[in-house]
This record gives sequence, structure tokens and C-alpha cells, in this order.
Amino acid sequence: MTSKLRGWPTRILVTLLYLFLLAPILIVVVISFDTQSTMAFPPQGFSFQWYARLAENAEFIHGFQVSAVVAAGVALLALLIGVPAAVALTWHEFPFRGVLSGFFLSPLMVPAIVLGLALLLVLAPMRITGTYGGLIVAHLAITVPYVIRTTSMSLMTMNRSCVEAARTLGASPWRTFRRVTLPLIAPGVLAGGVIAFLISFDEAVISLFVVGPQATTLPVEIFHYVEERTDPQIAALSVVLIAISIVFVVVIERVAGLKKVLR
Amino acid sequence: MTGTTRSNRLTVLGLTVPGLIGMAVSFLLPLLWLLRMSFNRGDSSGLIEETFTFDSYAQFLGDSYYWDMVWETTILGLGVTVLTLVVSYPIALFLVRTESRFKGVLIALAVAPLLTSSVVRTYGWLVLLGNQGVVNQALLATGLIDGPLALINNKLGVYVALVEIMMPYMILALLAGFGRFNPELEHAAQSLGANRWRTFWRIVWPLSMPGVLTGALLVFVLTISAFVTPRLVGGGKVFYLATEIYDQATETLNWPFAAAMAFILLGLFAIVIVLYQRALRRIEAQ
Amino acid sequence: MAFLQLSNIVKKYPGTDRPSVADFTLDIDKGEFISLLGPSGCGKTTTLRMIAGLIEPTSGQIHLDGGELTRAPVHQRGMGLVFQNYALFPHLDVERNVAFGLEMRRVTKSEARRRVEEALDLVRLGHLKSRRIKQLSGGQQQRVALARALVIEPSVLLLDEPLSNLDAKLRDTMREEIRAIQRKLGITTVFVTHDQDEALAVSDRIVVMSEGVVEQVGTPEEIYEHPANKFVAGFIGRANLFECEIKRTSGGVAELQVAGLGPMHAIDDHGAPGAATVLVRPHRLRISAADDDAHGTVETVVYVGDSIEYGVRVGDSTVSVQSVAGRDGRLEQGARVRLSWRAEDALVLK
Amino acid sequence: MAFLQLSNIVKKYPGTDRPSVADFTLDIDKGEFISLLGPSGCGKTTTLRMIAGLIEPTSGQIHLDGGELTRAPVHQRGMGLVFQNYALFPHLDVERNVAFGLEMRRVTKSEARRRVEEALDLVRLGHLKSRRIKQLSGGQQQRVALARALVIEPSVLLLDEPLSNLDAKLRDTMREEIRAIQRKLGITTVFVTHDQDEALAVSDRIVVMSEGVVEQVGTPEEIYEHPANKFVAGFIGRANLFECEIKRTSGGVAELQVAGLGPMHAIDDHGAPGAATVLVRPHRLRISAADDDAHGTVETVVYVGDSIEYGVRVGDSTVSVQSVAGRDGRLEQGARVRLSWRAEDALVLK
Amino acid sequence: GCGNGTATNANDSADSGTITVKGYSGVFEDNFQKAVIEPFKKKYPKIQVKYVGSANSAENLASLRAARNTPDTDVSIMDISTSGTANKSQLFAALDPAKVPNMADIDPRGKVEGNFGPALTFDSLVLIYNDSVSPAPTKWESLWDPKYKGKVVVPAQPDIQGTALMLVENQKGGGDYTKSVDAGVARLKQLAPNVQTWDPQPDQYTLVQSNTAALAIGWNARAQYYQDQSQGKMKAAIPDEDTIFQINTINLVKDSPSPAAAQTFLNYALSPEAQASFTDTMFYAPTNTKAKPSDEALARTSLDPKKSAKILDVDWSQVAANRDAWTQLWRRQILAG
Ligand SMILES: Nc1ncnc2c1ncn2[C@@H]1O[C@H](COP(=O)(O)OP(=O)(O)OP(=O)(O)O)[C@@H](O)[C@H]1O
Ligand SMILES: Nc1ncnc2c1ncn2[C@@H]1O[C@H](COP(=O)(O)OP(=O)(O)OP(=O)(O)O)[C@@H](O)[C@H]1O
Ligand SMILES: [Mg+2]
Ligand SMILES: [Mg+2]
Repeated sequence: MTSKLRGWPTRILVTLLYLFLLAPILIVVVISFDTQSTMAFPPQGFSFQWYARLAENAEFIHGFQVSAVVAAGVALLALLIGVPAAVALTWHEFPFRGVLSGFFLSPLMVPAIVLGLALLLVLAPMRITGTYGGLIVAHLAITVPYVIRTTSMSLMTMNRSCVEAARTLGASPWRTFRRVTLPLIAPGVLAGGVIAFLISFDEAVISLFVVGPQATTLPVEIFHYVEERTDPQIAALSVVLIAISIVFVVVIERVAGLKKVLR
Repeated sequence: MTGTTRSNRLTVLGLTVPGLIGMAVSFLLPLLWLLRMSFNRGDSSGLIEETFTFDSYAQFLGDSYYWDMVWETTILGLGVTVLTLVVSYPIALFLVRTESRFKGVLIALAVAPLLTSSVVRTYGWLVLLGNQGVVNQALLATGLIDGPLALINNKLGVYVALVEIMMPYMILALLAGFGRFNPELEHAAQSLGANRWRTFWRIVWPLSMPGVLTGALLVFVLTISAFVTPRLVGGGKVFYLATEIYDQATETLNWPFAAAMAFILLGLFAIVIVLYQRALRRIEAQ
Repeated sequence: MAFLQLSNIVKKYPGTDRPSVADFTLDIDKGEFISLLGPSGCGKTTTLRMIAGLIEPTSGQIHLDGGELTRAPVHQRGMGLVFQNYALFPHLDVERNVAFGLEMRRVTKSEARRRVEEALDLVRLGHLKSRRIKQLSGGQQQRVALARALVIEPSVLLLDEPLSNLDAKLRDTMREEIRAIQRKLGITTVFVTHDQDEALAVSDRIVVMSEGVVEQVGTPEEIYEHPANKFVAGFIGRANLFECEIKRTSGGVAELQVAGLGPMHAIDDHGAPGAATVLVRPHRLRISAADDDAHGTVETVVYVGDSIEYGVRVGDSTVSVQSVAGRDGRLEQGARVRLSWRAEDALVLK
Repeated sequence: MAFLQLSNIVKKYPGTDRPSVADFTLDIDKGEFISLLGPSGCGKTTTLRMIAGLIEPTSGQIHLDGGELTRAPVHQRGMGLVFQNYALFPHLDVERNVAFGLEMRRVTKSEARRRVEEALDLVRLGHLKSRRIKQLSGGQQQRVALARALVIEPSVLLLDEPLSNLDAKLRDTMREEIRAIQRKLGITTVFVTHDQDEALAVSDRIVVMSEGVVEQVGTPEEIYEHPANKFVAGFIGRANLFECEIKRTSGGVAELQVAGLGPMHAIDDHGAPGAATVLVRPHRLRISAADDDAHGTVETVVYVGDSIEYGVRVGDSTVSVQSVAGRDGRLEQGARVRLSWRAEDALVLK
Repeated sequence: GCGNGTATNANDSADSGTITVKGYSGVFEDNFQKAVIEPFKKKYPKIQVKYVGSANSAENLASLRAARNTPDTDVSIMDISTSGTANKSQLFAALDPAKVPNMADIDPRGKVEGNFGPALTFDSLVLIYNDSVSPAPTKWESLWDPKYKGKVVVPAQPDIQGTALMLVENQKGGGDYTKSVDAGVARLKQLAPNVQTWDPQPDQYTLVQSNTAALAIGWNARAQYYQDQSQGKMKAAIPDEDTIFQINTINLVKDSPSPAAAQTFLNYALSPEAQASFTDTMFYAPTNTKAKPSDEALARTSLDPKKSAKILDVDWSQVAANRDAWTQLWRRQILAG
């Protein structure tokens, strides 16, 4: 079977789709080595000058730190509150379940721009705009729904008799969850965590409102940067981010076996 | 295990309370503020008058221009969702099935675009599709066209860029939705005479519905609230609710109107969520 | 007092029109080995899952060792359960599947390793320790499930068709191993099986169920020799049931007039004359060639290794006769035969 | 030429050290009913899946009706398959599961409905048509799987333990139904079972496998009466194997000196004197109380309904004896006994 | 919390403290840092200046408004039409003429009623073109030339560049913007087929430089700056007809944490030396009449004496009041086509 699946039509189709998916990134990679000072094609030369400039750009470096910390915090927090909520919503029957589940999804319905505005007016009096805590709070609502969705999807599709088996073998509900349920729903939890991280990491609109001089996230720095300049420094930055992500993935792969987790 | 006993209720409470607290602070409170704001009166120079009026709602609902915009936005959301699904599904299915050594890398590649700011990726599309872009240059070089095609600064560009930007989210959702995809069921279908196509439609597709629905909801919502991409690629010629809300909130500074629009958008999406939940429940029943 | 008490247990799944288990009452002693026997879909698994606490009875109580169990959380019941569909953990290998219960009990690493090894040897899977579940054959998976339940030496062992995918030899061995451990540790065991012979061979007592209802509870011999009704008679072992007329009963033996066969005798505990049914096991029937005075004709001859099974047409029904192969002469299809039995080999049912 | 030909099939799963199926060769005629029999993990499922095309043989060819099959896509092979783990479609109800194959064949709606109904009645599930798979008992699921494979009336039917979760009565009925359909339509059938009796009862021929290798192919009687080797003898039916010394052979009957029993006779096809093994089935052994001149002592007495099984200690091994219950007198544990057999009930193996 | 969020700040005095300045990001920020903030820091070493970039004036106002009860910004630089709204909504405080003496020397066109923040820079609308365009355009009319179909870039209303072009055309068509802009809208409608994008990305200077577009309108200061940066691939043309001023004001935020230091900074930013220095680096015309930038820099600003006569007089508060209405006009009549 497998040899047939790897047939040429499938391969070609998948390759083309990958090409489409990665096209803008490929362009960005090429441009990042250009000598021109605008993002344009074809490149006029080869240099590392934009990488050199990037290394000196304190705002980007600080922005990266802020974004990484915030995104990690958001992902963690979103998982911590999202996964239990997903368990309750998928596995338990209780009054107002539908209402609650709708409520947990509703942040997705509010355009980020509006939520950003609204958050600013709530967070500013609390004096937490422009702090890590404030940014995490601001990103929480828009990431939790993803965690809940992907997690409950996995909960729905998993074989529940494994949970029963664990319980009869003496595992408390918590240990059952940790030792059996969690590994079995790992694809959903992982997807939720990754999406939460990435949404937070890429979130520019809400952040625009709640960043402050002390903590400004990378997308906001980028956003400000491209409003005025379009040199390939941004391209170089993207390439660095991709490289970091690939290293990250390779490490996960080595340590935890991504294949196993996602299969 | 799903009785409505007291301990069950306690469990449910324990499981949902952290989430409720988090959502209250980071969502409900701001939303309530927003609701209040939508009843204020804003003027076109950006001044806001604290009052209680339905003016903003009336202004929106009484203007067919905005109704067209709602329609356009819905079409954009649906269109991008369907297209994204079409181009993402084969990749997800391939990734689930493949036994390749490079599986991990391939998954990473599918997700990597997310680590590149969508602003930057949109710029990538500008470089690709612009008048001086890669595609136009290639087409001009081959002599297929004799003037650059307008690939951006119109709806086409918005669709292309949005679809690409949404793909990784869709792929992730689909991958998770396949869960522990059981090839044995495919085998069973084939042994019953289903060719690959029919095995797909009758077995693989229905079983992947949770992932498809989740991915679709995710993409739909992200699309209709996306403003960066339509902004950057739309050439100022296409208007959607999100860009309009953004304009009202940041350019015109008419916050009450922006807030009212947001609540109207919310009402619109409530319909989508209801449909989604109904579909989900049908699947869950299985 | 009984160790495990099920009192008036009822289970009705939502959306079904009849309860899957209806008014189930049973007292099980400590260390007893009970089999649940009954046709497919009669509620065996449902009963077992209620004992384990995986589903809540619609009504009724379960007591363990005097304490009400109905509300105890599953993981504190200390029961070992083999699931009909195994329910192995796909993300763990064989060894860690088996070790799971021990880890939950915080057994030390070395002790756990030793016990897991023992359990795997017991089910003859010592060599597949580090395989993934997906890479095992059906029978091997079933044995992992068995080892996983046995290794924790539970006080109550619930087995749902734990041997259904094993060959006769292995099944015999496993059955004996289970029985030995069970005896040694005094584990109270409820064993669901579809195999009547197995139930007869290992059980202290057998519960025969049908459509959610208990038809009879008794020792194997009671069940086999004195089935409470036609259902039990027909279900346990193969049975010929003849309609007959009781003429007279004296000294526990009835004189019968059996349709198609004429006057016969049978054991009768009831004692009232009138219409009745008489049960004769196929191997208790004697068959002999008879040209005149024949009762019927041999319709089918099936060779089943240890013996030969004849289907004999008597009137418009078919009677099964089992004859030890190789010992008696072999009859051909079409042969005209006479049937007979000894009074002590036949039983009147009411 | 044979209808279904397996030639030198080998399957080695990646990551295992030995092939799971090694050099499997078998010719199956059209309409034949073949059983694959063997211990758990011997490669039965693997073989079946290769025929169905679900896994590719590492080497070897499969021909169907003269055409090379190895490369044909699964869905064009027109084979019906019952999976050991059922593989029912969780998102479809019972009726639509069964109808699936018919829809794939574009059978008209009304025709399909009729045939599905028939198939469900056949497996006694007509009343559960619109149930979801999750709401069925284990045996009910298995029967759905069976109905799903039968309803398409395939030219080749592959059954992987299709009756393992059914009670004896239902199993008998199902087995007969399968056999009837198979005969009527001339379906070539490969039947994997762990139940020796079942294999003996229904098969045209039986293939006995062990550790991926074919040990013997033959009719039930050949396999049972003339096992090719000790493995087959031990696996099919229960067997007592005695070490012995052949003194002399004349007229196909050997004079033996059996350890612990003394001089005996047995059928011998080989004819050479020297050390050998003699096979005697438990039910062919005769047992009688004997205070002096005893061969051994009764160690265990197990009541199995139709008969009584004795374990008799002879020297340092245990001999099984099966005696029809109720016919002969019953021996108690500890009784001193003599064993004997008729020459035609014993077989010399080499 | 934010370090300097309290209304009364013990550290604040005229020559020490920490102030936050919010203004445009990008090249404006770069040059403002270089030409104004750094020399200021040298002069007042005890005052820390933090510059926070924001994308545009509206965003700047939005954040001020949101943080009105706990302002974290001291000085805000924004477009005059936006600062007018801010003044009206009491987000800005009036300046103390004693503390900002340079206010007195500001060009009358840059003075704001009630001592609110005055003009920091003057700029004007210009034509920009790719150097492949010949002949070099000198009139707005070139934008309508059919040979530039699909090659013109005009940032649309509510961007004030679009507003400015409309006002210029409206005036030419005989309209009075205080009553109606129909004439301007009609002209722009005719322009629509020529326009490649109404919302240039990254910006029109880049598009013209890369020859993605041929012609565009833009602000003089930036256009001049980019002309140098691109080595002439993109050129600016100050049209020899009516154009419009763009004015950026510098304002003191109401309840600013450090009002004293902030006003010291304001005063410095308006000083002749700072004004001259900023003009030299980025070609914004100085608002301080006493500023003496270099002649060649001055020649490239809108204050070039030869051209200043042609500046249209615009009441920016009127423009702000009409912003929404005009935006709707554009949407429905110009852009939709
Ligand atoms: N995917 C796999 N990878 C590695 N080994 C496997 C795999 N599947 C099966 N095996 C091994 O191959 C051998 C044969 O397996 P198969 O499933 O054919 O056995 P079987 O005869 O059907 O046994 P059972 O009666 O227990 O179902 C077993 O030892 C099993 O462990
Ligand atoms: N979740 C469910 N919803 C509705 N009906 C169910 C459900 N589970 C089981 N049933 C029904 O309840 C009855 C008893 O099921 P149970 O699983 O206890 O049978 P069983 O005796 O174990 O049968 P088998 O020998 O076939 O496994 C069956 O008729 C079955 O269809
Ligand atoms: Mg069951
Ligand atoms: Mg198997």
C-alpha cells in the first residue's frame, strides 16, 4: 500500500502545494542576501549586510526576547486552562454545556483590532500595559479557543476504553490523564500549543495597543519598521526566525520524536 | 462516567473555572467595555460623547454599503476557507500517511511559515505577484503576456495571499484531527471494493471531519478578522468588515461606530459558530 | 456475607427500548470463580463493566466486602479487568503496558520489572517485551491484556472473553494458569466466556444469562445435568429436546410417550403427568442400524475428530447423535436407524 | 490449474529478526474451503492480508485465476475480508456498514436494501439495523463484520477468526450459514481459526502452520488421523505422545515397548525398528481400575459435560484420558489404573 | 507597571528627569533622533529621552486616549488635524510660554490657538516619479496622462495626501471645500483607471523607486530624502502650481508625568538650532522663523521663497470635521470603480 501511495501523482501534487506554501518564504530567503536596499526581485548581488545590520538592531533583538517569552507564557497558560476546559466540554454532560462551549469560542469572533482597543482600556487602569503580564493576559483570550478546539477534537477521536483500562489498573483520574489521555491526545494538545504560541508570536494588532516602552513585541517592531522602511533586514530577520524554528523542531524530533507525537 | 452526579459537577467546575477566570479578565471585561462604547456617540473628527444611543447601530444597519461589505466579508471568509482546505488537505493526508524519514522535517516545513510574521509573508507575495514581481517577469520573459498582469492590488491577490497564510493553521488542525488515523478502516473499505477515490470520500473524509471543521472554523475566523493582508495586498480597493473596523478605530477614530460594527460582526459570526457546533455535535454523536 | 454482592442491578442504555441488564442479583464469595455465560448481546460485558465501575447501573447496588461500591471511584476498586477489545495503550510498548498498573501502585522499579517479566512469561510473550502494540498479532495482544490484568494481583479479577483469540492448546494453558494464580491468591473472579466447555471446566459456579436476565446459577454439574429450563438446556452443551407425554412417574423415573420414538423412560423431578419436554444429550443417545422398526434416517454425518456426529431425521425434526469415532461402527448417510437412551441419561424439563 | 496460487510467499516485517511467514506455498481450487490453523502469532493473519493485498509480500507471487495478483489494487481483487479486529466504520450505522460494499459495486438501492436485510437476518442482527457500531456488544460487532463481507458475494472470502466472540450455538449456526452460502455460490474461502474442532468440521482442507511455516496440508481426516509430525499431532486435538521402541513391524502394525506401559501395538506406516513416538488420542485410551499391575494413578478428574477427563500419572509424565461421562463408571482421584489401547487407535510418528 | 506613570513626579524638573516622546516611526524617528534628540541629550545630560514610534497620528491619538487617566507619554508629535482633535478632547495641555519661549518665533501658519502645541515641521505635497519617466512632470495634470494607466499611486483619503490632492483639484475646479468637494471628487473619479493602488505597500516612494509604479504623490521631505537615498532612481518634483502644507505639531500631553522636563524638550525642538539641523537632515521646512538651515537644504523645502506663495490655505479643523464624510465619498464614488 505504502509504495502505491508514494506514487508520482501524489508526490507531484504535494510538492506543488508545498511550493505554493513556501513560495513567499523562499522569496524572503533569496532577498535577505540581496545588496539592494528594497525588497525587490531579481536580487542584484550577494551579501550578508542585512544580517550584520540585524545583529545590531537592538529593537528587534529585544522585541524577539519579549515575543518569545510572551508567546511561551501564553502557550503554557492557554494549555493549562484550555485543556481541562476541553476535557469538561467533550467528556462531561452538564447544564449549559453548549453555552459554555460557545463562550470559550467567542473570542475568535471579535476582530483583533477591536479586542485590542478594548483590552487597552481595561488594562491601562490596571497599569499592566507594556508589561509581560499585560501582554500575556491580552493574548490569552485569542489563543485559548484554539487549544480548546484542537484538544477536544483529539479527545473526541481517541479510544476511550484506554482511559477505562487505566482506571481499572488503579490510576487516579489525574494519573490516567497524564499517563494515558495526554499521550493519546498529544497531537491535538501539541497543535493547540503550537498554534497558541505562533498566534501570540505573530500577533501584531492587539499588541499594537498594549505594548509599551518597556516591552514591545517583535511583530510590533516589524510593523513599525515596514511602515517606513522596506529594506531586506526584515527578510533577514525572517530567515533567522525560520532557522531558529527548524533547529527547535529538530531538537524536539531528537528528544521527543515528533513523528511519534504527531502520529 | 458521564452521569450527572455531584462529583461529576465538581469535576466540571474544577476543570472549567481556571478557563473562565482567564477568559473573564482577558475577554469578557474588555468586551463589556466595548459594548458600553458602542452606545456612545462618536463624531467624524474623532470626538466621543458619553451617552446612551443606538445611533451607531442605526447608521450601520441603515446603509446598504455596509450590508454589501458584510456580504463581501462572508464570501471572502467562505472562499478562503474552502480554498485553503482544498490545498491543505493533500499535504495533511500525506503527512499522516508517510513513513518517510523526513516526516519530522516535512511537518516542520509545513508549520515554519507561521514563524515568519504574516506581514513579512505578505511582502513575499507582493514581491512575487507585483507588476515587477517574479511571476509577471517570468510570464513576460516567456512571451505569454505583453504587459504585467494585475495580480495584486485586487481581490485575486487578497485570496492568494490569505490562502497561503492560512494553510499552516489548516494543516495543523487537520493533522490533529486525523488523530490516530486507523489505516485498517481504509483497508476494510478497499477490500469491499472501494477504489482510492471512494475510500477517500466514504471513509477518510468523514473520519477527518472533526479536523476539517476545526480547521475551517479557525481559518474562517482568522480570515474575516484579518486586516493586515487585505490591507497590504488589496490596493485600497477592497473593503471588508475588519479593515473597516480598523479604519474606524485608528484612522477615523470613531470608536463607538467601530465597537458597534464589531458587535454586528459578532452577531454574524455567532451564526457561524452555531452552525459549527451543530455540525460538531452530529459528529460527536458518532 | 458474600464478598461481592450485586443486588437488583438494572442497566438501560439511553436510546434503547429494553434494559440490557434486568434485575441482576448475585452473591459471590471470596475466592470464588464465577463464569458469566450467555448468547452474544445478552449483557455479559455490561454486567462486568458495572462491577468495574465503568458504567453506572440505572438502578441497584453493588457491595464489595460489605461496603457499598456504587459510588467508589474506579481506580480505588482494585479490580483487574481484561477488556473484550483489549484496550491496550497504543503509545506504550508491551512491557510498559503490563507495568502500568504496578507503576500506579508505586511498586519499586526492580520489583515491577520482575513481576512484569513473570507475567509475560506466563502468557508466553517474554520475547516480545519491547514490541509496539501495533506490531502484535491478535492473540498476542489479547495475552498482553491478560498479563496486564494479572500482574497487579487484584482482589477481584474481571475477564471479558480473555481467551477468545487463542488456539485450544494455548487456551487450555492460559486457563490453567489463570486458575492457578486465582486459587493461590484467592482472587474473586468473574469470567465472561462464550465457550461453554471452558465455563464448565473452570468455574466454581456458572451464571447463565439471556437477554439481560439470569436464567440459572449453579455449579457446572448442576447446570449441565439439571438445567432449569429449555433455554439453559439448549445453551449449555448440545441438546435434543423431545416433546412428550408423561404417563406415570414412580421413584423419580417417568414413563413417557415420545412423539416419533414411542415409549421411553426419563428422570423426572417434578412428578406430574401431562405434556412435557425431555432432554437427551447427543452423546447419551444410542444409535444402531435397524432396517425394520427404525425411528429415522441418517441425514448428515460430520466427522469432528474425537467423534462422529449424526443428524437423524425423525418425523419432521432432526435429532443429533454423537458417537465416539473409531469405537463404534460408522454409519453411512441414508442408513435407517433406531435411537434409544437409558432412563438416567434423560431428564424431564417443565 | 489452481484458482488461487500462493508461491513461495515470504513476509518479514521491518525490525523483526525472523520472517513472520516463510516460504508459504499453497494451491487452492475454485470453491474450496481452506482453513488456516496454527498457534497464536504463527502468521495466519499475515498470510491472509497478503492474499487480500493489504500488505506486500517480501517475496513470492500470488496468482488468482491464472493472473498475477501481487500488483493488483486491493479494491479490484473482489475479495471479501473479515478482519480479526472487525475494522467497522465508526461513522456509519450497522445497515450502512453492511451496505458499503454494495454501494461500491453500484448495486441499485432497492436491491442493496434487500440484500443487506438478508445478510443481517443471516447473522441475526435484523433488529439492530440502525444502531451505531459503538452501541453494539463484541459479538454483535463481529457479526456485522461478517455480514459486511458476505453481502458482496465475493469470489474469494477471507475470514480472520470471524466467530471468535460468539457462543457455541451461534458459532455453529454461523458456521453452517457461511458454509451454505459458500457452497451455493462456489466461493473460494480461506478461514483463519484458532478452533481446531471448527476447522475439522467445516474445511475441505486444513493448512497447519507454525512459526510462519506450513507444517501440513490435508483433509481434516488426514490431519487428524495421520499427522505429519509431532507438532501437528499435538496441535490438532489433544494427544498423548509416548516415547517407545519399535520391536518389529508386520502388516502395518508395529510391536512396541512403551516406557512405563510395557508392550503395546500401533499402526506404523514407516516400518523401521528403533526409537519412535506413538500417538494416542485421550478418548482412544481405555482406562480401568486395577489394584495390582497398575500403570499409574489418577491425579486429576475434570468434568467437562459430555465427558470426564482424567490426568493419569505414569512414571514422571501425565497422560490424558477422556472417558464419556455417564457411560462408564467414574474413577476417583488417587485410583490406581491400567491403560490400554487398540492397535488401530495408535499411530507411530517419526 | 510603567516606571514613570505618576502625575506628580519628584524627579521632574526643568533640567532633569525622564521623558517619553511619541512620534512617527521609521526615517522620521531616525533623523529626529540624530538631528534633535542627541544634541538635546548633550545639552541636558540629566534628562533621559525615550522615543516611541507609532505608525501614524491616529494610532498615536488612540493610545493617548486609551491611557488618558494614566498617561505614560510626555510629548506627542502628530499631524495638525489630529492634534486639533486631541486638543478638543483635552488630551493635550496648553504650553507655558515662559517655559517654551521659542513658541513666540513660530511662523504664524504654525501657531495654534490657546498656546497648544505649535507646528514642529512644515511639509508640502509633491509629485514623485521614476527616473525613467520623461519628460519630468511638473504639473498634477501628468497623473491623468493615459500613458500611465495602472502606473499611478495615490494614497487615498483618509490619508491626508489623498485629501490634499482632492482639495487642490477641487480648488482648480472652482469648488470651495468648506461647502463641497464635488469638483475634486469628479476629477479623481477620472483618475481612478490610472491608479494602480490607493494604498501603496510598502509605500509610494519604494514603488516608484522600483519602477513598479511610474508616478505618485508624496510629501516633500521624505521625497527629497529618498531621492538622495535611491541615488536618483526616484525623483521629487515640487509642482509649479498650487499645493498644500502638511503641518506636524509638537504637544505636551495633559497630566504628563514630567511636564517640566517635557517643556524643556519642546522648547529645544522648536529652537532655531534644532529646526535648522532637522531641515538639513530631512528637508522639513523649519517653523521657527529664526532658524537658518543651509541654503541648498532650504531650496528643497516647501518654504523655498519662490514657491511658498502657491500654498493653499486650509483650515485643518474643517478637514478633520469632514474626514468621515469625505472618506465615505471616496469609498463609494472613487475607489469602488
Ligand atoms: N506490524 C508488525 N511488525 C512486526 N511484527 C509483526 C507485525 N505484525 C505481526 N507481526 C508478528 O508477526 C507474527 C505473525 O503475526 P500474525 O498477525 O500473522 O499472527 P496470527 O497467526 O494471525 O496470530 P493470532 O492468532 O494471534 O492472531 C507475530 O509473531 C507478530 O508478532
Ligand atoms: N452503548 C450502548 N448503547 C446502546 N446499547 C448498547 C450499548 N452497549 C451495548 N448495548 C446493547 O446491550 C446489549 C448487551 O450488550 P453487552 O455488550 O453487555 O453484551 P455481551 O453479553 O457482552 O455480548 P457479546 O458476547 O456479544 O460481547 C446488547 O444488545 C447491545 O447491543
Ligand atoms: Mg461482550
Ligand atoms: Mg491473527
